[in-house]
Amino acid sequence: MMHSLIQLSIAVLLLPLLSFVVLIFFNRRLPRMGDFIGLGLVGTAFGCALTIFWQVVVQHYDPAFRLAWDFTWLDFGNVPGVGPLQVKMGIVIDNLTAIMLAMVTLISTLVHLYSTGYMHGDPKYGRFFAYLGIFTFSMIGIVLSDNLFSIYMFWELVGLSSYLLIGFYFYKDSAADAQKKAFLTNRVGDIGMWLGILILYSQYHTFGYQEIYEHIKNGDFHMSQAWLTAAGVLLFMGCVGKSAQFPLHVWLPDAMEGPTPVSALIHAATMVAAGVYFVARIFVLLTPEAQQVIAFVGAFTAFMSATIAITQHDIKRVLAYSTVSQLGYMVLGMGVGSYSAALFHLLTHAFFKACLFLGSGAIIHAMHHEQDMRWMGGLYKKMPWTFVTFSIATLALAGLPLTSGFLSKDAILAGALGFAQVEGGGIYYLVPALGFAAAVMTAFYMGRQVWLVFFGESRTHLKPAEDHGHDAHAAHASHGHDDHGHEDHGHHEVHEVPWNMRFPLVLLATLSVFIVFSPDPLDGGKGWFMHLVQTPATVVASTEAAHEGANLSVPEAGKLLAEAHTDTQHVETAPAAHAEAASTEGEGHGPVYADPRQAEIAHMTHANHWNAIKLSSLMLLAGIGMAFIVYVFRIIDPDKTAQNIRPLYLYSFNKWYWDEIYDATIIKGSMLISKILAWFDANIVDGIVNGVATIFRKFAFFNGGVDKYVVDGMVNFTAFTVQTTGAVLRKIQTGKVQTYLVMVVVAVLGYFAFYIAQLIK
Amino acid sequence: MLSFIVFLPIIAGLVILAVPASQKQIIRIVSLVAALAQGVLAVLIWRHYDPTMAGIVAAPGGSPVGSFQLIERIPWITLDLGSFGPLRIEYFLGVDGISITMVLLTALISIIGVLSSWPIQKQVKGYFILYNLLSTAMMGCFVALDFFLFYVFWELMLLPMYFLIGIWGGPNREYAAIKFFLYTLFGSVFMLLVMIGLYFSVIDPLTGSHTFSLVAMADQANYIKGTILGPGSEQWRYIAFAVLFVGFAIKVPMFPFHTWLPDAHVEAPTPISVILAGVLLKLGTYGMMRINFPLFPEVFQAGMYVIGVFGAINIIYGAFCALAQQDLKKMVAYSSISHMGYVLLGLAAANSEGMLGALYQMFNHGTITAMLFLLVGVIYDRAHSRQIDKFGGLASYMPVYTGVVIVAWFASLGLPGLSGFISEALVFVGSFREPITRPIAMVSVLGIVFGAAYLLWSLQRMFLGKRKPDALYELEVDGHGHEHIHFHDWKGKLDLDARELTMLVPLGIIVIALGIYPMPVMGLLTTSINKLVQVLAPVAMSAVH
Amino acid sequence: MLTEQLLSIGLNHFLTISAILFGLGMFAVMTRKNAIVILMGVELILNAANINFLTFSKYNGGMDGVMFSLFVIVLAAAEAAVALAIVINIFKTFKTVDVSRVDTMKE
Amino acid sequence: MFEMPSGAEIQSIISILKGGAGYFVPEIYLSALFMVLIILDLVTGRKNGRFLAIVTIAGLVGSLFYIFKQQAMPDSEFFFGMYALDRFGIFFKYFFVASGILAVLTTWIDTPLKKQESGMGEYYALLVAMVVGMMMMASSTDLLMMFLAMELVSLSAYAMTGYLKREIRSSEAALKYLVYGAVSSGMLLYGFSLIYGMTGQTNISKIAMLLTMHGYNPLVMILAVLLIVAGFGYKMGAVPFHFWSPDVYEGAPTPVTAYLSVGSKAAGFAMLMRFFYIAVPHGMMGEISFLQIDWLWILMIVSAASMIYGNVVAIWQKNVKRLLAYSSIAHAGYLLLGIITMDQLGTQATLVYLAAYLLMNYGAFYVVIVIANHTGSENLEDYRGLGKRMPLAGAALTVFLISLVGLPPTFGFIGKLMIFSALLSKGSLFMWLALIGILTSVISLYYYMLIPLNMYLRESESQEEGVIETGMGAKIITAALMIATLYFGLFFQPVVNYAKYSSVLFGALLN
Repeated sequence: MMHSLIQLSIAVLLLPLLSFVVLIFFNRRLPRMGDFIGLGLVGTAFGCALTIFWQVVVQHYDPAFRLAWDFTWLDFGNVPGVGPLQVKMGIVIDNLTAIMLAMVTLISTLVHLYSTGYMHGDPKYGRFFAYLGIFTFSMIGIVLSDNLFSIYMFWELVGLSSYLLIGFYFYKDSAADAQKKAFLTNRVGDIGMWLGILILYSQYHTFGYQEIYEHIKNGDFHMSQAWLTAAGVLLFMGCVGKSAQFPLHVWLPDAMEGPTPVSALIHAATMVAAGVYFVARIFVLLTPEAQQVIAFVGAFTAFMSATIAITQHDIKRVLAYSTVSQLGYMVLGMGVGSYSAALFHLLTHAFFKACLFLGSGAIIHAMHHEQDMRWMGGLYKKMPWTFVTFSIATLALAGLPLTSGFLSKDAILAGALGFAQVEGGGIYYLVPALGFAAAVMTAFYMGRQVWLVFFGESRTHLKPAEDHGHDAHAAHASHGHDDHGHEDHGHHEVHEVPWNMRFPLVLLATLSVFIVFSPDPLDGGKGWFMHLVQTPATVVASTEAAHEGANLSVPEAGKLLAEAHTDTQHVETAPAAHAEAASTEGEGHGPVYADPRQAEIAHMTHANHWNAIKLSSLMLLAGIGMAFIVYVFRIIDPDKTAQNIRPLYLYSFNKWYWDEIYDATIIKGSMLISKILAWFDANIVDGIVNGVATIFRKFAFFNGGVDKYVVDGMVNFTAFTVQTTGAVLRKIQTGKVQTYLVMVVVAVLGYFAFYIAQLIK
Repeated sequence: MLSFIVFLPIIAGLVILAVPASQKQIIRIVSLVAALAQGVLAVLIWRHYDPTMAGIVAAPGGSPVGSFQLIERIPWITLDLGSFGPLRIEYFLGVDGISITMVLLTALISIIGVLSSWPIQKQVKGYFILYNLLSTAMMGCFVALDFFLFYVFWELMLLPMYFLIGIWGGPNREYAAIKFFLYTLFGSVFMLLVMIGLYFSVIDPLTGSHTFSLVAMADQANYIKGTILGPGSEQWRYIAFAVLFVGFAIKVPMFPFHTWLPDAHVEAPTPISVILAGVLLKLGTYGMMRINFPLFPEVFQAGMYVIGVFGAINIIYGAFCALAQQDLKKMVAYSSISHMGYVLLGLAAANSEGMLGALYQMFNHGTITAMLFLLVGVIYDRAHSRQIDKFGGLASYMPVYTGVVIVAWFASLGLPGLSGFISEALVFVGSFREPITRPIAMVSVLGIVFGAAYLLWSLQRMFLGKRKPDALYELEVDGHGHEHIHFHDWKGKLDLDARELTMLVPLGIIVIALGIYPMPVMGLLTTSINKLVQVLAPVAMSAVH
Repeated sequence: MLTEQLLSIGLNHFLTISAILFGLGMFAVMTRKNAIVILMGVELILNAANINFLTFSKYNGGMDGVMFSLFVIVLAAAEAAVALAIVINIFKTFKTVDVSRVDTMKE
Repeated sequence: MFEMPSGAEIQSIISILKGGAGYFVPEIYLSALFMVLIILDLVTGRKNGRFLAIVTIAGLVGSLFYIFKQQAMPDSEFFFGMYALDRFGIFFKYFFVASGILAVLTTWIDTPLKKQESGMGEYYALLVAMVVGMMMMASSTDLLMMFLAMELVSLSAYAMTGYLKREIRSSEAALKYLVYGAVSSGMLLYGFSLIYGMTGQTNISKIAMLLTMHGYNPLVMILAVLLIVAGFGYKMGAVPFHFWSPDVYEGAPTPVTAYLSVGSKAAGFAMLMRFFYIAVPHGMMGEISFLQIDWLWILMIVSAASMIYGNVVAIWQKNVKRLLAYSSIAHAGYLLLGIITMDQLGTQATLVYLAAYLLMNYGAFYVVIVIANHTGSENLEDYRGLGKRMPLAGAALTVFLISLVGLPPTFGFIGKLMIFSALLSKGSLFMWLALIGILTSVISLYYYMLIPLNMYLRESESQEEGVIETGMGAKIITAALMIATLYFGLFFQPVVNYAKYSSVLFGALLN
């Protein structure tokens, strides 16, 4: 008998799918194109999720809570060399799952609700909700899966749904490009992930996390440690794709082609979160080397995208790059080993980023699909609700104390500092450094955005009438799908959005306040989240042990590990004590790590807590101050500055030219290769392989021009011989009987002579 | 029972022979009935089939009974070869896990084929006679357990195919047809030599005479020492394996023997493309699994790596070529090459996951590619062109068609939840598990991306975006601002009509269902595949058990 | 003197002569244009063979060779008859007996 | 110098002849038929073609009865060892009578011959004479007998080739055939004379005995063998002695072409086998060296050359008859493969192949005649679109061609199967020949398929559609041949086993 929670979770999983199936087939036949079905089903799913949340988080309130269920999906029978072999599919519920479920379904529900307003009147209104359904379904699948295989499946399904949603306005070429780009970029990441999975499977003949981790713990990994690192990094590649980390971040900003609610869903709850969530799932098998890679990737992404965000005009693009940057934080957090902090940020970010996107959606909606911040301004009186909620979310994103964002971001940065110290400083300080730099810029560009959008005078009239700038396609969108579209830009009453779009904003804004997560506005560690989601003990051999142990036989490695363990006990007493102290004040649930490195990082993280707070607040002030200086007091004129540092400006404005680079290298490259190969195929292979090609050439005797496929100019020995032999031998038959006789005599004498030669030898 | 399923179409063909050529409808219906009956039989066979019996090789004691099922074994010809003693050729049918899948597939595809042949108007009588002949030959190949019988069916396929492409094909059909014919014959004549060599080398313990029985041949104990392919003449066994492999590889088709395929597909009429891609290509890999590998296991062991490499080449190379194609059908043809590469790769892995993946991929590729070609046919019927760049924006005007296309396309690029994914995944799992093929697998994974690339790109160019200026359909806006399109001389329904849906929907359902829960088909295979793996890797087995 | 010389004539002389005849026959057949001459060449060949037969039967006894040559002579006559008929027909149709001009069918 | 034989000796000779005659019935019977035909031709009037044809068929069918009776008789040599009665010979007797009958049937429908104003009397007489000659070629065991039989065949063949006197191509063919044939037989004769010189014997088994006992001068031997091969090669139409055949096949009346391409070719093979298997010494298999059985090497080269040349050149042909002529050269090559293996399996294979060849080649020619009667042409282009207009003929021709290629399920495939089995049974010894064989057969597919290609894949320019009525008899015969080709392709057991039974003689002798 299944546990009731499992049944609930299955319900949560299947309800959105149901909504998809119903809507995709029947949306035209249903009243209101069946949006209520989508909303209702997903809402119900949210209800179930909430129940799970309640039972798991509130009632049990136990870090170690875990509930699993699975069934045999594939049965390979008695496989030679392995024995009975099955592929199991299943569900695992622990605190993280419960929280994620609640978060995903909540945001999804809100987005549904919001869309009823935003997408109103779109011809494909019903299909939109269907897509939202499958999107939610796949995300929930990822959250619930208990094995790599099913995660991979849902992973790809997320790719599909993003493909469908991003390309929702597929009649726009830009949208069609964006959807293709998103899918392919993700595929690239998936390759890595898939290879990682294959490495693990090839060792243990199973996909389940728990089994694999058990095996690794027992040290029966029969390839070198390097392979394990590789596995970690490769799996992380999946995250790189989905969470839009460098170098695969390029798809996310383009994904803005989708309708704004979709952006909210993608950026907050579903797609990008999946990457980080997955890293969390595989966290325990990441070797230190792998973690360092991750940390650096995260840090760099955070920094780079922040720089880009500064100069963008499109309100959604700014948010998009901020998302990338925030994801960078999370990944960084995973990399530096502050697992729970990263997930914490994932959660908090989900709420305020959703709020931001929906808010921007509201603005765009109100502005009649004007997305360019340069033509906005002075909206705070017209749209008070939006203004308030948007600002709260902004502050949370910037990481102002008293907001949820502060708690999580601060925790990550603390982790970064700790990591840097443990790894022995030097280059490793780059990680926190980049992190803090990003923090400054975040504050700055968010300040800039809020100011440009809400304050000052309305600049709609400034917009050149025939402006079709880099984001004008949004305007085209309205042609397609917006019946109260824009006869003329902007000279039109801007008013607050209806309640079904306002309500989500309010709710999300309230969820961005610190109290929701932690009683202490300065320390997330005291919150329920950090308590429930604790960094799991890694299963890979610790660094020192690993480095020698890598090329040793398994038992010896195990022994070394043991030694390493023991000596940490007496050498590392001091930090251990610290850790105790720190954890006692953190309600005494600090886990004790088998791995010295991990323990040390945890300890240093705690040690750096306050430094982080100080630094980040400093950065925050710096950023916001800068924003004020530039936009409010106008001490510095942004445009002039842009002129002064034009190269930098352009570099940032053009997103570091990544798209151009990829286009020039990878895309052009593969197209070229394909062209070459195709030519090769049509000309060379066909010719060489097809030895009797020139028979077809003769064939052209009987019907003209067949042999245009039998390509000229190729050197084709077989064909050549056949051709010539044919031609020559044919001539022998002269039609004169006497020449025939000559031939015969020649033949006879020829052989005779040949024979005599043999004889003489 | 097997005899029925094999010869039903021929009977139908004879009936058609009696029908006057003017009665087109009757002719079509007769063939349809035959195909449906075949389908029913196939389902019955499926029901009777006991998945716990392995097959592949004879049961202990040399008798196929107890290992193969639905056996029909009648002495056919007994020759006195003088000093070489008697030679027995048998009418010997039977199924095991490998064949039953293919039987199901063949039955399914031939029904689809008949349906999609409905619009054909030219020489309907001749067409359906040849069609039925073809479908008998295909079915026969899959159930024959006597090499001679197999060879007869194998060659019997060529002629109908030649005419079906050559008479009902496209503008360049003569070339494509003869090319197909020559290529395949080139492969099979070598097979003839090997076949002869084999019967000289094998004696059936049951009858004590030389035999063509594949079951006897699959047992290395039956080979006579000192004969040309018996133990002791390794080099000839290697050569025999090689030529046999080439013979089958041409059918697969494996790089560099694949060049007949694009031509054949482009010229062939839609139903024939469906048959060709759906069933005929599978014959190549089926032949490998049934004949090539079990008869020469040690050679196979030696050759695994090479086969894998060729598989990888097929995958990548096919994908790249597909990326460059302008003709949609040609693109699909190359995608077939790419996908059959997965099969080769899986076979090369020679472990259960890989082989399962390979066989399952054969089945799925059959259904998926059938869909692809049907869909290509749909657009070709309407626009009389398959130029990818000559459309654009179709999604807005043919939503149902686009929907089905999306399902098929994504199935083909291996999207989870659709059957193609599982087989490809298994192939990778298997090939990655074997240290030998691991590097190959790592390279081939690129195929996933490029596969997605060419499919999505074509999808975008044809269906998304706006109507291309030089598109092959006219766009007009009526009073209410609604847009309508029409193809210049297409009278029928713009979107998919009932007949097309009846062909496509079942396939789609199968693709999705098997993608979600593959066991219905997978369950038939596992025992046989595990047995096959055992047969192929005697050394490893002894190590384990 | 003449008699000795005659007596000293041996097997090889005959064989040589027949060989020469054979060669001449072949030569005629291969080079002469006129059909009749070619037929004569054929006769030469046959008779070369005849000489062989007779010589051999003379030198290692047995009548087989003689019989053989008799049959060949008869047969040559028959062949000549058929041949002439055909040549005449050729002359009717081609208005020539030049074999090298009779080559409508080739390659 | 030779003294007359005494009365007693003469008595004994006569009694021997009488005794021998008992074994000679079919030949005698057919010779009688030959004369009957001539007389009938004289007594009956001009338009007696049909009547004579019926008589001929009746007579030939009748002869089958006597041949059948011979099967009961023990193997024996008679007429002073000039002639043998054995299973091998009997097989060929059946074969030649069958081909004779088919020849008559093909003649029956052939329009040009029907139009021939100078009646058909001699034609059928010659046809029967040829049957007799071929029978004797197959069974004679003495150089003299062989030569006479061969000449008998040749002379009648010359006449038949030139039978259409008004036809330019016909008479040209006759001339070429004549000259070429005469010279070849001259060479053959010269070779015989050399053999005779070395042994003093004309009976092939005695020759073999003497050669093996006393050895021989290899130089003379090879020369003799070469000349003889030239003679036989001309009959078999094998490269490089084939030159006559394309022109003659194209020029001769089509029935005659068919008859020559099957009958006299087979006779050539029969004689070749008998002569080389028995007369010429050969060592055991495996140790082929240049000094030993050289003729085997000669044959290998000849066969390889025939397969390649015939198939490659056939690609170019535009005239169907000529195309079939070249293909028949190629088939001579395949047939030789069976002989080269020098064992009973090889012989068996050759016989099976010949049987298949009889059916499919006659079938092909028959359909060609049927078509030519209605289109008046044998050019490939004129076959366009015929598939629709003569469904049966088209289908049948396709079957025959497929059979000639050697694809299942046709008789031709069985022939190939047996031949290659014979080759491979020698292990890897003849692998290279086998490879040439299969590769050339792939090439052959190409040009054979040109005919169906034109018949089905192309539309004729001339717009007249409508099915062409070919007449009941023609339909029946076509269908019968087609069905036979297919039937024996699937149930070939009797043929193969009978071939085994007939080749047992050499089985004993070779293994």
